[in-house]
Amino acid sequence: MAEIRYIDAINQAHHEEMAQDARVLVLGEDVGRKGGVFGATMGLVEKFGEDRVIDTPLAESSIAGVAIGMACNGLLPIAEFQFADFIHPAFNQIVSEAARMRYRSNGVYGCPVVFRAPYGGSHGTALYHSQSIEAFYAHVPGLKVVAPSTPYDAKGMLKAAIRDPDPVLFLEHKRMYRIVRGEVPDGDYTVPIGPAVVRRPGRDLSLFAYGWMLSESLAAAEEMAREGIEVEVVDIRTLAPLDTATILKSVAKTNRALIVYEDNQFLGYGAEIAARIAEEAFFDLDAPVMRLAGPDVPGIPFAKPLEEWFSISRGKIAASIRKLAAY
Amino acid sequence: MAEIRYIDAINQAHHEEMAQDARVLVLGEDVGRKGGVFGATMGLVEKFGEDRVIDTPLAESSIAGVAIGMACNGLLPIAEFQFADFIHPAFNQIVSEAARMRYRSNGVYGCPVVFRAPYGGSHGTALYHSQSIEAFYAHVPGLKVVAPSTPYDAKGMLKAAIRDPDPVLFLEHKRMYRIVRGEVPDGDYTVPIGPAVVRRPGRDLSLFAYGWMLSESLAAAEEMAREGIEVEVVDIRTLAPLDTATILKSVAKTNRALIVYEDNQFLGYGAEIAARIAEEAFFDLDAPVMRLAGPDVPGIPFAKPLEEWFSISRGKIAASIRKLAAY
Amino acid sequence: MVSAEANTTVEARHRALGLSDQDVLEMYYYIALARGLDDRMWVLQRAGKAMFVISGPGHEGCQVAAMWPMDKKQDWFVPFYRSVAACLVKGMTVTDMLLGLFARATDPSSGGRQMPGHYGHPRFKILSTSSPVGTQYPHAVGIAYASKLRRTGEITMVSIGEGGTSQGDWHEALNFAAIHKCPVLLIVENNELAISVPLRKQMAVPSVAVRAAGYGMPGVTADGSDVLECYRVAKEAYDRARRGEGPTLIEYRVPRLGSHSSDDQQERYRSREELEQVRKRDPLLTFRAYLERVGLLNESTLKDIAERIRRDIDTATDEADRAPLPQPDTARRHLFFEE
Amino acid sequence: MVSAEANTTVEARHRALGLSDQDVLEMYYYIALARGLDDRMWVLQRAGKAMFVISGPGHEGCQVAAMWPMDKKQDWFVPFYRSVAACLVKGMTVTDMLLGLFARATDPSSGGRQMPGHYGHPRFKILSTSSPVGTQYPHAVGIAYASKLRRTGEITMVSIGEGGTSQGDWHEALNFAAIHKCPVLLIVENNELAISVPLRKQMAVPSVAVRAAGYGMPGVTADGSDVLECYRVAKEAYDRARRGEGPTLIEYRVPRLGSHSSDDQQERYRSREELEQVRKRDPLLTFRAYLERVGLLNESTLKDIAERIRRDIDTATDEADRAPLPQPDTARRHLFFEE
Ligand SMILES: Cc1ncc(C[n+]2csc(CCOP(=O)(O)OP(=O)(O)O)c2C)c(N)n1
Ligand SMILES: Cc1ncc(C[n+]2csc(CCOP(=O)(O)OP(=O)(O)O)c2C)c(N)n1
Ligand SMILES: [Mg+2]
Ligand SMILES: [Mg+2]
Repeated sequence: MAEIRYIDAINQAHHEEMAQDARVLVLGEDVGRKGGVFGATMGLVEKFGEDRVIDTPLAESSIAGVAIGMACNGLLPIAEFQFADFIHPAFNQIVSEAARMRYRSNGVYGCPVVFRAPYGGSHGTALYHSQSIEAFYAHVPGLKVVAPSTPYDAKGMLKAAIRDPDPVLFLEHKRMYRIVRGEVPDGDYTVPIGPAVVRRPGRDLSLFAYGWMLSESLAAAEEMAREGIEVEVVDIRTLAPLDTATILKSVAKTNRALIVYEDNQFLGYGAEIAARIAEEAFFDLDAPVMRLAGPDVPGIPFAKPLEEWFSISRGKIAASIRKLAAY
Repeated sequence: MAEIRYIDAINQAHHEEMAQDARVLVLGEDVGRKGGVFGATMGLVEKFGEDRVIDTPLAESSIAGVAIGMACNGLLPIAEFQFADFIHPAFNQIVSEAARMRYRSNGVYGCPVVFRAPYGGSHGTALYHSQSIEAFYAHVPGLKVVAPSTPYDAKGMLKAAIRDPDPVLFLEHKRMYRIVRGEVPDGDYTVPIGPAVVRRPGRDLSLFAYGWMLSESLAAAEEMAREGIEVEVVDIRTLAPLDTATILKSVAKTNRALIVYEDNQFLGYGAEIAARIAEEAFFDLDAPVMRLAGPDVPGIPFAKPLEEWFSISRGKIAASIRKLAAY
Repeated sequence: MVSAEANTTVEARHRALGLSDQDVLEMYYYIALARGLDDRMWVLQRAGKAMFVISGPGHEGCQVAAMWPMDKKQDWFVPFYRSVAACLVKGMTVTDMLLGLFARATDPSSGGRQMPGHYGHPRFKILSTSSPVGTQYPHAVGIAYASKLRRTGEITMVSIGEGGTSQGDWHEALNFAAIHKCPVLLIVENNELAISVPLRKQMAVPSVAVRAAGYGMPGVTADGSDVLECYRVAKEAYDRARRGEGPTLIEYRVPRLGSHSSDDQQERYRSREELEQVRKRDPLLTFRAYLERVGLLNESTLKDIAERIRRDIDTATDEADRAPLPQPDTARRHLFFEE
Repeated sequence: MVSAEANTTVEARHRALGLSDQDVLEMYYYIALARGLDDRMWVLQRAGKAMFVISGPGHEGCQVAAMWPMDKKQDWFVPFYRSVAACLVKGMTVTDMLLGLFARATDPSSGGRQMPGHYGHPRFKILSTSSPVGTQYPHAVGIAYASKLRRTGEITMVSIGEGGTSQGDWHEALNFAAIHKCPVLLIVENNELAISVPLRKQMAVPSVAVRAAGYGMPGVTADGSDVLECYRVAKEAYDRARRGEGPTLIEYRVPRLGSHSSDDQQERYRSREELEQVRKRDPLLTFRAYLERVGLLNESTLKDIAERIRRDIDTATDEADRAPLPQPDTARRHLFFEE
C-alpha cells in the first residue's frame, strides 16, 4: 500500500471508476485539460475523452441540473463544483430536484449523482473560497452528505458514492488535499456511506468531528493525553444519514460530549449532534454538551490576524477539552 | 383596535410604509394587479403605481439580486417570493450577497432588503408549496430571520423589518393568513426584531415555537392545563439573531424544554435551541431536551392520509408534553 | 360554403405534411379528449372531489402536434403542469391522470404525493416533474446528452411556459444544449401570461423564439391555433435532432382559456374583451373547423367522438375514484432506493 | 514611416470622437499605470509579500475607454476582479489597491477581509464585489432602476468576463434591464477563456453581443486592442442611457495576457503559439503605437511616463506596506449596522 495524499486518493477513485464503468462521467468547470483547480480530475480527459470529461460553461445550476437529467437516463455523473462556495447557484437544483426525485416519483425515478465540492478554510481563502456548506445540505432529506477525513476513506467513500443509487454530496476539506497523507490500496474497495468510526478510543470525553477538524482534533487529543485526559475521537464521516448509535455509545462511555466544527456555530452541523445527545443520552451526561465552532460572522476573513481569529486550531480544541473535562 | 386577519396586517404594513416613505417599493411575481397570490400586496399598485409595485419576470434570483442593487442605491425594497419553496433559486443572492454586503465591505455598504416568503404547510399544499425554509437562512450570519405569530406582530415586525438597515427574511406561515385573527392598531407602531416573548406563563415545562406551531402549541397548552400540566409557551418570533436569554430564563424556571417546529427534524431550526439549552442550561434540566418536529422526508405529501402523517397537530404536541412532563 | 378549390388546398395541407387522414383524426381525438378531461377535472374540483386543478385549455393543439412526430416508446418527454394533452399522447391514460387528481396510491406520477398536474411516468419515459418553474429544462438537456453519449437514438422533448424562460435555468439549459448539440426539442408554450403578469412585463421582445439565435440554434414560432403548422415545425425540429444537428427552440403562441389554476381568478387581471379574444383562438375549434372543411368530420362523427370521450372519462372517473388512498406510513418510503 | 496623409487620418480618429489630445494621453497614462500596478502586484506575490493576485493584463484598454465617458463622481461602477484599470479611472488610487493586496485595515474595499481583486469604494460609487461570478449583474440593474426611479441621472456600468454570461443571473439581469429600460452599460470583457475553458465550450455562438437581440437591446462588439473604438461604443451606449433609451450590451474582445490568477498555470492549457498570438493584441502596445503615430508620444515622453508611474507605484507600495493589519477581534464587527 502506498502513502498518498488526500487529493491523489480522490483522483484515483475517479480513474478507477471511470475505467470500470462506462456510465461514469465527470462534468464541471476546468475539469478537463486543467484537471480541476485542485487537480482532482487530472489525467481524466486524456484517458476518457471530452464526452465523458466535460468542461462546462460557468453555470452551476445547470451543472447540477444537467447531471440530474443524465442520471435519470442511465449515466452516473460526478458533478464538480470548483469551490463549495460556488455550489449556491445550484441550491434549487440539488434541494428541489436531486434530493426529491425519488420521493416525489414514489420510488420510480432515482438520481444517482455525486456532487463534489471542496469546502472549508485554508490559508488565505477568505470569505468566498472557504465556506463550510454541510449544514445547508445535511438538513435536506433525500440527500446523502459525506465528508471523509482520511485518504483511505476519501477513495473508498467516493467509490461508494458513485455506485450509490441516490444523490450524494461529497465534501472534501481543501486544506487536506496536499497535507494529509495516508495508506491507500491501489485496487478496488469501498467504504460504506453511513457508519461513523472511533478514531481514537478514550474514557474521559467524546469528541465528534469530521474533515479537517478531525485531523486537528486528533492532534489536540494527543496533546491532552500528555496532560492525562483521554479523549475518544469519533469521525462522523457520513453527515447524513447520521450514525446516531455510534455517537450515543461513545457518550454512554465517557459521559461528556464535545462537538467540533469549522462552520459558524449557529445552526451549524454540530447543533444536530448536540440536540440528539441532549435528547437521547441525557441521563448519560455529566456535563453540558459543548460545541466548539466558528464564530457567527459571514465567513473567514482574509487578513491573517482575522483569519486566525476565526479559525479553529488544535490549541482552541485543547482549551475546550480542558474546560469540558474539568466539569 | 380592529380584529383583523394575519394577511390584512401584512397588507396594512405595506400600505402604511409605502405611503410614508417614498423609498419603499415592492417587487415580485403577481404583486401588481393580482395583489399577490395570497393578497398581501392587494391595492398597492393602484395607489403607488407600477414603478413602485413591480410585477417581475418569473426569476427569483434576479428578484433578490435586483432588490440588493436597489437597496445599495437608496431604496428600501420588499421582495416577495410567491412561496417560500421558490426562494431556492435566489439562495446564492441572499446568502452570498445580501447577507455579506455589509461584512465584506467592512461596514460601508448596507443592504436593507426585506425578503418576504409565505412558508409552511396548509391543506393540500404538498411537497412544493409547503416548505419550512427557516433553518437554511437562520444559519446565515448577516441575515435577520423573523417569523411572527400574531397579526399584531406581523404588522409591527414587518414595519421594523422595512426600516431595518440590514436584510431581513420575513416568514409568514401561510396557514395563518386567513384563520388567525387578532387586535391590530390602525396607526403606526413597530415590534422590535430580536426579543422573544412568553405567550403563556407556566411552571411545568417550557415549550418553544413560532409561526403556526405557536398557535397549535398554545391550543395544546390549554388542553394540558385541564390535565393539570402548566406549560410555559415562548414565542421565538425572531429566529436570528436568537434571544437566548429569554429561553434560558424559562428553562431555569421549568427545568424542562420542548421545542416544536414543522420543518423536518434533522438540523431543523429547533436543533439550535436544543443545543443551546444543552450547553447553557444543562444544570437546570430535569429531563432530556425534547424536539417535536416534522419527519425526515423531503416534504409534506399531498394525499390527505400522508399529509396528516406528516403534520404536527395540537394532538401530537399534547402527547409530547405529556411525555416530557412525566419524566 | 367552401369552394371545391379551397377544399383541395386545405386538404393538401395535412397530406402535404405526410399526415394521413387517420393521423389528423387521432390528433383531433386527443385534443378533444384532453379538453374533456380538463373540463371534468374542473367540475370535480368545484364539486369538492379534488382539491386543486391546473391544466392546459388552449394549449392542447400544439401539445398534440408537437408530440406527434415523437416515438412514443423510445423518446423522452419532460412535461410541465399544462402538459395534459401531451402526456395523453405519450401514453398516459385518463385514469392515470385522475388517479393523480384524486391523490390515489396507484397514481403513477407520484402515488398521491404531489399536487395534481405534476406528471411523470417511467413506462412512457415521462420524467417526474416538480413545481419550481424552469428546473426541468436542464434535466431534459441532461437526458438528451445521455442519449447522445449512449447512442440510444432517443429524442427528448421538454415544455415550459413563456414565464419560465425568464429563469436562469432556462438560459443555462439552452446554452448547454447548443454547445453539445443535444437531441432535444425545447418547447415554449407562450400564452402571454405568467399567472397575471403580461408578456410586456416579462420580456422586452415580442417573441421568445428570437432568443434562439443568441445560443446558436434555430428558433421558430408557430400559431398554437394552427395545429398543422405546429406539427410542421415540430417535425422539422425532430428530424434535425435525429440528424444530429442539435436542439431547436420552438415557440407556440397559445391562448390561455381559463384561470391559471383553480386557486386563481383571472377576472382580477384580464378584461372581458381579452377573454373574448382568446376564445377565438381555441385550437379545438380551429382544428375542428379544418377537419370539417376537409370533410373528415361532420356533426354526426363529432357527436360520436364526444360520446366516446364522455364515456371513457366517466369510466375512468369511477375507476380512479374507487382506487384506495395511500396508507399513512407509506409516507416514509422511497426516501432512498429500496432493494 | 507613416505618411502625412495616413497621419491626418489617424489623428482625425480621436478628435473625431470628441477626445482631446489631453484625453488620449491621460487614457494612455491609466492603461500604463494599471499595467505597472499589475506587474508590481505579481512581483510582490512572487516575493511572498502578497498571497494572491488576480488582475487584468490585456483588459486595460477597453476598461479605460469604457470608463472615459462616465461621470466619475455621479455614476456607479460595479466591477469584477479584472477591473484594475477601470477602478483606477473611477478614482481609486494605487495605494487603495495595494492596501487591498496587503489586506491592510485601511483597505477601502473591505478592510482586508476579502481577497485581493474584490474592489469596492463607496466614495467613488464602486459597489463592493464578491467572488461568485455573475451576481453583480442583477445588482447593477437594481442600482440603475433606483437611479431611474429616484431621477438621479446616474448611469451604471457593470463588468464581467464572457464566462460569467453563462450564469443564469446574467440572463435574468439583462431581461430585467431591457424590460425597464434601465440606464446601465452591460460590459462583457471576452478573453475567450474561463480559466481554462475555451470559448467554444462556453457557447455555440462566436460572440456574446448577438445575445442582446434576444432581450430587446442593442449589442455591440469592439476590439479591445482598439482603444478608440472601445471608447466610441461606450460613449454611444452612455448617451443612449442618458437619453432614457435603456441598456446596451457591449462586448470587448480582449487578450488575456497572463494566467487566470497567481494560483493558475496557463501553460497547462494554452499553447506557446496561442500565447504569442495574444501578446500581439496587447492594448498597451497598440494604443502606444497609435499615440506615437499621431505624434503625441515619443521615446522621451514615454520614458517620463514610465518613470512617473514607477515612482508613484514605489511610493504607494511603501505606504501600503507600512499600513497596519486589522486587529483580530475587529473581525466580529459590521455583521449588522453599527450606530
Ligand atoms: C420558481 C417558481 N416560482 C414561482 C412559481 C409560482 N408559479 C407557478 S406557475 C407560475 C407562472 C408560470 O407562467 P408561465 O411559465 O408563462 O406558464 P403558464 O402558467 O402561463 O402556462 C408561477 C409564477 C413556481 N411554481 N416556481
Ligand atoms: C459562481 C462561481 N463559479 C466559479 C467560480 C470560479 N471562477 C472564478 S473566475 C472563473 C472564470 C471566469 O471566466 P470569465 O467570466 O470569462 O472571466 P475571466 O477570468 O476570463 O476574465 C471561475 C470559474 C466563481 N468565482 N464563481
Ligand atoms: Mg404563460
Ligand atoms: Mg474570460
